[in-house]
Amino acid sequence: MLYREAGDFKTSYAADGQTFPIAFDRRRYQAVLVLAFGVVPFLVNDYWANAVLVPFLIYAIAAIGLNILTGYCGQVSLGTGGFMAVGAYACYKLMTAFPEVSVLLHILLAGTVTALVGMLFGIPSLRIKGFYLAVATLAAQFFLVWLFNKVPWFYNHSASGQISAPERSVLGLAVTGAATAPWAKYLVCLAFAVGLAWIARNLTRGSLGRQWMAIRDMDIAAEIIGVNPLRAKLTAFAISSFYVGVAGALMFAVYLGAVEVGEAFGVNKAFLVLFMIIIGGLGSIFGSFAGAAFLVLLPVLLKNLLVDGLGWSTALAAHVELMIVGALIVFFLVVEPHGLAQLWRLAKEKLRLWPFPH
Amino acid sequence: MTNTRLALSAAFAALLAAGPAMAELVIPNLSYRTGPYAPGGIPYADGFNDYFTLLNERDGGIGGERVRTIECETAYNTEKGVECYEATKGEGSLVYNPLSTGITYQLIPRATADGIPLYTPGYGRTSAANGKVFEWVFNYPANYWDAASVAIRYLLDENGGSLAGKRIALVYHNSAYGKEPIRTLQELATKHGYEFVEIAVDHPGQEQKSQWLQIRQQRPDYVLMWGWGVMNAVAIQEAANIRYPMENFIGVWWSGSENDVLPAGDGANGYKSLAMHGSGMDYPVYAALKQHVYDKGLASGDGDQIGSVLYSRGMYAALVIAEAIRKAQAIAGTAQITPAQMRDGLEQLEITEARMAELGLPDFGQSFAASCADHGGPGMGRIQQWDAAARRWNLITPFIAPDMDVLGPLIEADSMAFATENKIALRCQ
Amino acid sequence: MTGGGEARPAAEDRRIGPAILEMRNITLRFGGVTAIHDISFDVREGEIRAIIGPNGAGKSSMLNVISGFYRPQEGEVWFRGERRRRLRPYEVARQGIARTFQNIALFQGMSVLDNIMTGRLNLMGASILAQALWWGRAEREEVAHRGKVERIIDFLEIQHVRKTPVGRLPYGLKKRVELARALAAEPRILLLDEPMAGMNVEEKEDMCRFILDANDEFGTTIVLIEHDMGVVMDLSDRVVVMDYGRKIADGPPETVRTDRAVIDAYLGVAHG
Amino acid sequence: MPDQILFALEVTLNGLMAGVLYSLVALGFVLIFKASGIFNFAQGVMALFAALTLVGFQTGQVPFAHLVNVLFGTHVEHFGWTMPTLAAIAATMAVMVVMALLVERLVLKGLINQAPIILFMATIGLAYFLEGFGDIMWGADIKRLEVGLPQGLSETIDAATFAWFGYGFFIDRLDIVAALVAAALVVSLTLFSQYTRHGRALRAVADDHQAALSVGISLRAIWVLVWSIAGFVALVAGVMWGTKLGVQFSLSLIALKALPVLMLGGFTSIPGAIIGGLIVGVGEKLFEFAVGPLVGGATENWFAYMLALVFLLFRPQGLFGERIIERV
Repeated sequence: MLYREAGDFKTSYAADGQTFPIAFDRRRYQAVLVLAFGVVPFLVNDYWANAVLVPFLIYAIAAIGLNILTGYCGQVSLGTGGFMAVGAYACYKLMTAFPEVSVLLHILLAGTVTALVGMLFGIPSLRIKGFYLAVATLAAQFFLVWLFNKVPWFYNHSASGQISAPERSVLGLAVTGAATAPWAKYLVCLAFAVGLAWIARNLTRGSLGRQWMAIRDMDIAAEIIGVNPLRAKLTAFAISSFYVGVAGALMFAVYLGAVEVGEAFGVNKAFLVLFMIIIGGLGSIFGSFAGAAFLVLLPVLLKNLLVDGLGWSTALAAHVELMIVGALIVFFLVVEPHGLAQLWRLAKEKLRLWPFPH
Repeated sequence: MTNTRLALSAAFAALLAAGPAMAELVIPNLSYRTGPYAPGGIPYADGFNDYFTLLNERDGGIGGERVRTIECETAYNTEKGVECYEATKGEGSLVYNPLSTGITYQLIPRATADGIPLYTPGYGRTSAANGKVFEWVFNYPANYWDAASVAIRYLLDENGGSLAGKRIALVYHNSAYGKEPIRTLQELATKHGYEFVEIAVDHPGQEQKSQWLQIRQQRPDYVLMWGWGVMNAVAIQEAANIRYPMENFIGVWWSGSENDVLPAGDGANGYKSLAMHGSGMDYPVYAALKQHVYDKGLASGDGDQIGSVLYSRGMYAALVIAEAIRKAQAIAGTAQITPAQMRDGLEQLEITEARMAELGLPDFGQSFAASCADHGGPGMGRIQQWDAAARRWNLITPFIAPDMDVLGPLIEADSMAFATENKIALRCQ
Repeated sequence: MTGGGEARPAAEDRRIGPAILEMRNITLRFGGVTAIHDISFDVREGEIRAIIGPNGAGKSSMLNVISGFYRPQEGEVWFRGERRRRLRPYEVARQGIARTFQNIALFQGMSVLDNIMTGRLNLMGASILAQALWWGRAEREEVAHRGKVERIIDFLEIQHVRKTPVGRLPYGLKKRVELARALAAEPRILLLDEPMAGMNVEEKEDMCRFILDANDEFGTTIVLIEHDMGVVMDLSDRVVVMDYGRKIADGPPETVRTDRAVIDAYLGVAHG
Repeated sequence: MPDQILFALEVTLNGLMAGVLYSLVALGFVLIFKASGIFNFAQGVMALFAALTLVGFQTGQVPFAHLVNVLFGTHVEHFGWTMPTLAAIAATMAVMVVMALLVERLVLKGLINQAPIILFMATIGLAYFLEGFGDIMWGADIKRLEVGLPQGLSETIDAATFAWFGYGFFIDRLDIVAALVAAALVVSLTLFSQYTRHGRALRAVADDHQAALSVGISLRAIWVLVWSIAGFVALVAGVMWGTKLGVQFSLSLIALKALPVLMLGGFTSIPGAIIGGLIVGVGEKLFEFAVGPLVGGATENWFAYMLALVFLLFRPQGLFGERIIERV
């Protein structure tokens, strides 16, 4: 038996409410963490860090953020790109205004600024629901992008409106700028991703998480049994935006190093992150990671398979990729609305019985 | 541990990319054949590829080494650009030409840290022309600020040396790229006394009615355009619609391709744009291309872009790179050069009219010679005009030099700010 | 289950206290339609109060007025001796009025346990930061409330489905979970909207038992809407009868049962 | 009259015209939403796909030429014939009907009774798929669409307004055609839904799915029908916009211009789509005219959304949408 829960009895409610109630799961996650923190940093090279792992971790943070709002609280947002831009520009302004303060603090503060902006744009959710709200969040997307493009203060009056991350270090190690070692980038993003995932898990299993899910599943009933919709929705917008803002700040400062708002944080980013949580699984932290991994790796793998492997033209491969991503979205919504996370659960149920299915 | 690590790395590498092949000159081609800017990316990439194919087929490569171009699709997207860069740099890539100002800004610090040159002709970061600060970046023969200045020089010539009292509008792509010329045009406005009006068009720019009504109402004497993608075609169409005199409408060289004028049909007749090179099929090189590339079925893409403006530009970029490789091989004394040797080649490159004629492109581009401090070239540009009936661009001026009195200090200021911010020690002192 | 025909002893029962909720001259209109027309009645602490009437009589609307979901155009709601301001539904819930719904309104995406835990939201008060870090009050609170909820789970005999997503439960169990969620809030008043609709006899008997036990054991005041006259008469202390938005009778079951207007409304005037 | 007022008037007129073009796209959304409760995000890509197909047929392009060439090492590009415009339009329409059938079979059938927001996300997936599919089928390069529509300044209006005000107004002839086409489209859609059997079935479905099913209307057939009609509307919008912009990727982004129109007009109302379009068109043009120069311009991308957002705060169902009555 590869996976078992029999004999894993709980003697207290605290033990039953923990993150991984099944001992096997717990050990497996511990092993993943040991691997991620202890082994991978010694293996990563530039390509793996810059093209795969760092974007994966950053998108995972953004996906957790959007999942809190959409997967847990049921409010679909297409403003993710705009909120990431808030995080990036807040981070840039803080980095250049207070160079002596640690950049890690700046990233967290950038998240906080984004949380405030997110709350502001969350206010309409009290009146506007469903895809009306989804479309309304596009207002935030387009307005924010325009704002960062138009107001020179945000990009410190640079000639082109590009913002570039200056070099900053933590404990003497560069974490932003060109001189950053790939493993340092990876570790910074990993630490944020793991910490934020843990917090998201705590929030979603507690009283606040239940309020969000109640609003998601039946907002009127939720209000009648005592959920304050204003508080539930605004906390979801705030916390979700915090995550998205941190992801935006990391994307700017650690991953890309230089961004231009319209290109890096356009409406496509909102769709991409939305796709991640649909494919990964709405309302699942693990799903956010799975979806991010899937959509970061898929283009890379397809490119390697079709262009390098089969010798197709890059254009054809890119078009096939669009088709595959689109078809997968439809596939998951039709066949498995709970995404990769659900497939994983099903796989575990199979394993639980294996090799004795009866 | 070391063994495991090596094994794992090898496995990763094998999974993601074919192993580096030896004895080749590797030139990555970061292109975009998808997305909103594909119509511009496709001909450029084709021209770039075809020229190297020509060298391989006709000459057996450069200095006896075959050139391998690795095409990587960026979709004009910075993240994909980073992926492409990281995926190809391990292959021994000699120089990057990403055809995107956004990706260029990304790659400047990375490529500098990795010691791989960037070549961004006519786009990218303008102040990289200052080789004292930007050791690894080259943007000769001309850049955005040059273009702005050349356009104004041309208008000065047209107006007997004075633009005082004239109103000049800039219709620009509301992005880093589109904003590039603004500061230059403002400076020149102070110098020459024209009134400068900025008119922004947001990406992608398929709806510009407001902007052109504004132009119709304010009646600027001249309209300059910094556009890319669908924005160009729409602007030219709208200008034709409002009967704006086309000969007073001048685009930058990225707003001067067939894609931009053809949709407007006859309305586009007389539209002008800057050019940093010639276009069309009237060059001897095309006979060679036909013989060695097209007739062998080796053409890149669909093979239907040959001779177009952006195809010519891609080919021109490839040509400059090829010449720099030759130079680098000569300096290093070996055919199999490294990126650092490539950089030396780029820095000491000299292209003369005689050499251009030898390469089958007489009267195509400007002569220039790079140096340690000068990575930007003379920055000259010509004006070309669209003949809708003949469906061709006609060059109507010789090369015009930019106003270095104005540009010099701007480039100095911007590059020095970058040097201070990034604590770069000046070279070539 | 109490015996078949006889009504429960009413007002003289010591468990029943003074009026806790008073509806005074409530009128509710939707556009041109008047759903509730000038109705007044009260609910006494500890009693089981039923609202009955034919379809479309305005029973559910009345319940919605009590829980603050509908705002009546006229009339006042008095709760615990005070006139209630215009409250949002969640504020009403916070004052101690919990309810179930006619068409089950469970949270489909959550487990039985989590559904019931939502009932206790207003009794929990850990800060967001404490919850985020799962530290201090948040963890203690979660464990303490889980204990309370387990008692309710035992009481309603749904231990075996504790961790099942509610979407997978059969109808009867869903109704029970909904009752559990309402009870978990430890309400002063529990509003039940057709708790036995669509159940078979066995399920109905179970549900009756739970309602009576809840009333006995937790002393919860209950207002229930029901279609089934027999069940209502067995369960309730006093009954309000509505028809076409008007109150046509109010009193103990035995009185209401013989009321002329009630018989007319239920059987149709022609037969009367 | 002072210049500024004349200018504003001209801007307003042009805004109305631009609004009509937005309405054309919005109409497709409304049709599908009414009949199936689906917010079809793919409408913009459908317009692109229709226009690509039309040009492809007109010029005799070989579909999937790239793929075929890669897989079989051939060099096919063109059939070597050109198709007359009307025949090409008919052929394109046939392709759109096939697409409607496939969408029903492969997507909608599996999503019956899902939450509207799930359906919405599915159509985003569909949009991506169709975009890649269209590119593979016809290639991503810019194509010129030529169906003989007039373009450019209308001399008549210019001359007439010049005679009245001393300032000739600019109105694009293509916009006038678009307005006429939009009007014709609305009238014919209204006639269709009022006076034909299918039209009545369509309205029945829009009113009440269950009831329509119980009287023997096949929901699936209706969906195919309505997606086909939306395909036709997409074709019309694609032709109008394609004539203006050339046929290329950016065409699909016009969907983003139609969304605020829908929010204003309500998702269920054809007049709402028209009036919403006009409001958005006039609003954004006037805003850009009056406020744009003060804030640096390029306000049009977000202004319509902000307008719709503020509007929705006061009227969540839009201008003509059905009032939302909440029940428990």
